[in-house]
Amino acid sequence: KEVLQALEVEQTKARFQQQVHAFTDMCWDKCVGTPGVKLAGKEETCLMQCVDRFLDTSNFIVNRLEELKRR
Amino acid sequence: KEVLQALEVEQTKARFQQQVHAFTDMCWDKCVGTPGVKLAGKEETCLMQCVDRFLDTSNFIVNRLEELKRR
Amino acid sequence: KEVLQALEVEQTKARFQQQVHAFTDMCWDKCVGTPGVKLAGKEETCLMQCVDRFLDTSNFIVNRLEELKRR
Amino acid sequence: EVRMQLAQANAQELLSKMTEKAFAKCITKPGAALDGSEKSCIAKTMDRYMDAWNVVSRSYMARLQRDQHAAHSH
Amino acid sequence: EVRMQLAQANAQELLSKMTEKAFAKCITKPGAALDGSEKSCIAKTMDRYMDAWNVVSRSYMARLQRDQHAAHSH
Amino acid sequence: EVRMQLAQANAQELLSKMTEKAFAKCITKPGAALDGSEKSCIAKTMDRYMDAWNVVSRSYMARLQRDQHAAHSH
Repeated sequence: KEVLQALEVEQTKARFQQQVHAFTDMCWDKCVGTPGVKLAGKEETCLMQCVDRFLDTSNFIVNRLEELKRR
Repeated sequence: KEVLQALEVEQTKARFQQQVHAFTDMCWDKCVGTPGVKLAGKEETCLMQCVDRFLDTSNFIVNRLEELKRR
Repeated sequence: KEVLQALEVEQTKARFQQQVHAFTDMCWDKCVGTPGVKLAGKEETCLMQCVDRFLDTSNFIVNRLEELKRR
Repeated sequence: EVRMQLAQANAQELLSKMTEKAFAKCITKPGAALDGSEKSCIAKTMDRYMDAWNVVSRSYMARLQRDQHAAHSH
Repeated sequence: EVRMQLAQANAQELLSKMTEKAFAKCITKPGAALDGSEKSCIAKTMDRYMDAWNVVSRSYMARLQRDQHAAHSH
Repeated sequence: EVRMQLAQANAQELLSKMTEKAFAKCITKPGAALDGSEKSCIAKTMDRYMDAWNVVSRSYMARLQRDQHAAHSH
């Protein structure tokens, strides 16, 4: 039983990392220009907000679909 | 036996829908600009012809490959 | 036993071809403009060097990661 | 239940494509929150994407039927 | 039969890539039918794509052999 | 060993994304060898990509925790 629990924890971690890879791929293209000696403050903010706005977009669409179905 | 037949029908539907997703993805980028309050007539025509011309392109290539092999 | 060996040979071939497909896809976009009656000399050179520089890039990254870990 | 799984997979795929297209078209510079014009753009993208899905679906179905008809008449 | 499946998978992948590249390059505005210049563009794209596949294949094979040789000589 | 496989899959994915991004950004015209400025560009792309991965990872984790907190407080 503990083995199963540990396995589930690992699967959750794997899904999280898979999402991080997908977000980094997409937000890198949206936010980072020519790579410099460190991330510019603007680039870092853009990366953080890119994740949040993507999830907002997804939530907005799910909620609106529910609403359209209910009508 | 009827179960198997029903399953095949569902698989055919699934493949059809998967193709529709792929075509919509590709033809959306080719045909639709800034989304307005409805699809413009030109956009709709473009979407319809996009599907047909893609399948024509695929058929053209298959036929020409056959021809090249026969030579 | 010989069957297994033959199978391994085929798997190696399959991986090789899969890589060739991926490289051709990527290097086509980097190297070939409007397709003419034959590949231009410049396009052919670009395709050959594209494969080599991609593998160099990959090796450079792997080596540098090892180095960063050792520090 | 096969049918329900299918319908779910289909809805999931549509959702993921719409999110991808709306985010690419509407959120050029991610800000501190979705603003009104971004939301309106997302809503329009959803509606047009679903229209496009229907147009493509009808068009593809018509093509398959034309091809089948042509095959039988030969 | 493993070999035949492989050859088929390979041909299938090549076909799908060529269709994708030719459609992207040659059909900028999908019209009522493929016209002559589109067909000629598709044919040239096919031929050049197959040339490119062969160039890449030879180049990658040569690289693998160079790398193997270098590994053995150390 | 599940954990090790995971760590390996994660490293593999990161490696493949970094190679793709660095090659796209730094090798516009593949030459006879990687030159100094290309190598420097690849190194910077790697470092920034790993920075970006960490920023995205922290940001996504914080979001999941905010959402969970919001769900519990209702």
